[in-house]
Amino acid sequence: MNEEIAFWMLSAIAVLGALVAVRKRNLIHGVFALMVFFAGLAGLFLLLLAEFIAAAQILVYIGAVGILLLFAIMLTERVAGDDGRRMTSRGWFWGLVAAVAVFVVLLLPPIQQFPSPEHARAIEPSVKELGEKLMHPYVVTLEVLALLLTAALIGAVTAAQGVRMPKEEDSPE
Amino acid sequence: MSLLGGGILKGMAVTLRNFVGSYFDRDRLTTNDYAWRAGDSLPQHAGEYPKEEGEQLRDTTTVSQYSRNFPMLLHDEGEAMDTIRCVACQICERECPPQCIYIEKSTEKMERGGNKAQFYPAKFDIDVSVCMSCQICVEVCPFDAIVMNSQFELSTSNRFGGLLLRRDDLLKSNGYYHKIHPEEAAARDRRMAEEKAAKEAKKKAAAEAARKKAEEKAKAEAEADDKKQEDTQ
Amino acid sequence: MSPDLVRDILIATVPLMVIFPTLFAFTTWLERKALARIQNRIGPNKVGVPLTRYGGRFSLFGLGQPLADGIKMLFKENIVPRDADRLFHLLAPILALIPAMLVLCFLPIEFPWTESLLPVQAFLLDGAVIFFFAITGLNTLAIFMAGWASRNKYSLLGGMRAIAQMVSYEIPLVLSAVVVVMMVGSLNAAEIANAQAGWNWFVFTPWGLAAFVIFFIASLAETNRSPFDLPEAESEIIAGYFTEYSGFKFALFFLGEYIAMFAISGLAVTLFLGGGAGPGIATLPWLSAMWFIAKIFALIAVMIWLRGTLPRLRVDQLMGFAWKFLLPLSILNILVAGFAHFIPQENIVSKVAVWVVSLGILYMAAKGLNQLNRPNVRPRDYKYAE
Amino acid sequence: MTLHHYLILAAVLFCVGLIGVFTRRNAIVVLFSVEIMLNAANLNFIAFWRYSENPALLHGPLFTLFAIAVAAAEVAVGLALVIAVYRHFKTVDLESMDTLREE
Repeated sequence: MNEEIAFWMLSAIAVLGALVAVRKRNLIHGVFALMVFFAGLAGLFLLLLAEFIAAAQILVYIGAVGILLLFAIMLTERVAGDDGRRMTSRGWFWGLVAAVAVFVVLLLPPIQQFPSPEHARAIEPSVKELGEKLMHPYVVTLEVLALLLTAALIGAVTAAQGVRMPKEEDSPE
Repeated sequence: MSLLGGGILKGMAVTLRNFVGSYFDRDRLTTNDYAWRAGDSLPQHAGEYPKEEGEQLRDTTTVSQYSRNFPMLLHDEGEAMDTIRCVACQICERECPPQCIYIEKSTEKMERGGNKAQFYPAKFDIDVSVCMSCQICVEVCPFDAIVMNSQFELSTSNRFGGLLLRRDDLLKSNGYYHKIHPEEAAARDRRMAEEKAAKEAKKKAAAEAARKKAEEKAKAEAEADDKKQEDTQ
Repeated sequence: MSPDLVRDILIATVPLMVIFPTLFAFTTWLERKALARIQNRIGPNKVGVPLTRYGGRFSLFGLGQPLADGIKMLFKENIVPRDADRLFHLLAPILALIPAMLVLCFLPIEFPWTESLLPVQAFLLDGAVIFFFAITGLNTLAIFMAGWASRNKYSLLGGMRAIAQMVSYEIPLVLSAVVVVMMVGSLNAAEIANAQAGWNWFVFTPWGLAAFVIFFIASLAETNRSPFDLPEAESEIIAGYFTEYSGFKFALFFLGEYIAMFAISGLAVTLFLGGGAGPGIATLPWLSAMWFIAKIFALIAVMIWLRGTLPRLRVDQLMGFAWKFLLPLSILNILVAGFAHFIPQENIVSKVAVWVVSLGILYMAAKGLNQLNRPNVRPRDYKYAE
Repeated sequence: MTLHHYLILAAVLFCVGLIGVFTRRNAIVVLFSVEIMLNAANLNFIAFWRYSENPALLHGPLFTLFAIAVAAAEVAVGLALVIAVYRHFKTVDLESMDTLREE
């Protein structure tokens, strides 16, 4: 009973947050709606007893990705987005149709065919277990991930810094 | 090589010494409590604050660090408006750097103290929230009508008109001036008396001179008349 | 929801929401008083017990001041700038308060009435410490929201400064907590506190001492306390992100800031100062909560003391300090902790040796970093003066 | 709560993200629509793990953890690219970025 109420509330928060994030003209409002979505999802993870993932979700998505998005928006144009320009892309109607089609055609039948276990098994959530798993069978993955993050860091810095154009190229021929 | 973070520790020692010291050594305190609560246990150098609510101070010829010094209007002994010194000449209004003085001249003249009838200020406002206590108005006043006051409790809860002092707020007797700035007031009175005496003497001299001149003129005229008569003869 | 669960949740959370705001009121008074004494002033001493004579003998060192401040805040005009984003302007102070209040649940304070409510104690969550850091990070968003919604350049500057500062200092903060987590082998706050029962506090180990110092410095920056109070530097940007806030909204920001201070000090107490451990708790279990709060107040007192002592940092110094000094040191500290853990410490000689060697390594590293970061500035040549 | 609830919720969220990608023209909005889709997928992983035969293996959380890390890297690089593009075209409008070389 408790779980059901929590599920419906959290999924409503998540879906509404996502919809507002996608449709809002004001980008800052959009990012904050996105964070509401992330928070709702973190709640759902908690409900599924994946508490470390929920913490990571808040830490990474709200604490880091959200802030990064805010900085990117502040660094680019049109923060409030109230300049009357068109918000949607050219083929937005067909995009909408395609998205709904993906939902209906690709996702619904497989879900219905999937054998559904009625009850989840009782588990004892343990962060320690997760950490040991990371160290024993998945240590290579972890290292590769560390490498990936370093590469992403360097790549992001160089990409955002931009290439310094030599002065000669600016002069007209 | 100095200890890393040693500067921070040294600073913390200083503040700790001040913290503890302020409880034991009353002379450390740079501020003092309202006098009527602290009673006789005031720190020594904090004695320039009135001991009782509304009490005025002994000599504050030098500016006290606790008082606020804004101009006031002087009147001589007697009814305030009958003996006001100001004649609404508006010199101070023009000279005031922050332009915090506002004067409206009266329409009819008024005689006071046996002098020649003069105008008087129908309105004389000083916005002490603007005034910067520069004393230029005091310097320029030819009538010794405006001098500096020393006040302690100017604070008000009215943020719109509370700090705009009207003519009647500003009017203070010469006796009050003597009480708060005895030496300065005495010097000013002496100077005024001297000036007055000098003026009288000058007037007398001028009258004498005028009389003499008139006599001479009469004499000259008489002589001229005599000459004329001689010429015609 | 079953009524039992609701009751348990209320018993577990409502005391936190009563006790800490009360302590907040007391702390504002304490801070004003202590700062005043540091500057050789007297501090608030007028407002006393309500309804007694004004300035009378029941002034109790001005303990009524917080109450008077609160009433004043409540009755002040709520001003919203014309161009402000009204919704965000309203939400920001609330969002600033919620995470701060929320993380209080992760502190292992063992109030006597909570013993029967084990299932709803958030600090028994397996990842309590990581949750603490995750939720503390939400504070940045509230600050950005306030700065952006005010439509004021100073507010936005303050908000941006706050984000940059809090994101940077979160890293040394977490890395210094990692040492303790590594040693205990658990992210559970209660387990970390239990591991320090008796006098085995982690601050009494070389790596723990270093981690505690780093953690404390980073927590000062994280809660925007002096000398890291650049986001609200009044001499530079008025009041930073809450320039445009007045009345009760401002009070909420103020409350949120102080609650965050309590929370992060509480975490420092949990990680390094033994949680609720202290003399006398074996006979009187309720003393444990008292000890916990007393330790929090000891840390707060040091924060106030530092605020009265140190001048504010410059922005470049602030960032350089986080990235070029605290971050390498906290990483080195993890290594030192690992070595100290594996060297056997049976007798006093080896213990002393471990202390000397590990602190020596850390001190030399700090000294070296300090030398490296020292700006290359010669004494200035004055052309005209002298 | 059954597995189906979570799967349908994840499908709805994925679809919302897809709508964002297909219909918006601001590069940053497209980027965070992609994030919504990634998160929907993460929800699926966790739900499948919770209702699996042997949750002690922790496959779901581990994979989600890796996915979160990769997503963080992706956002960092993506936003850096958006900023680089903005510097060049002075816009983040995807439909105005229609040249491959400098004009």
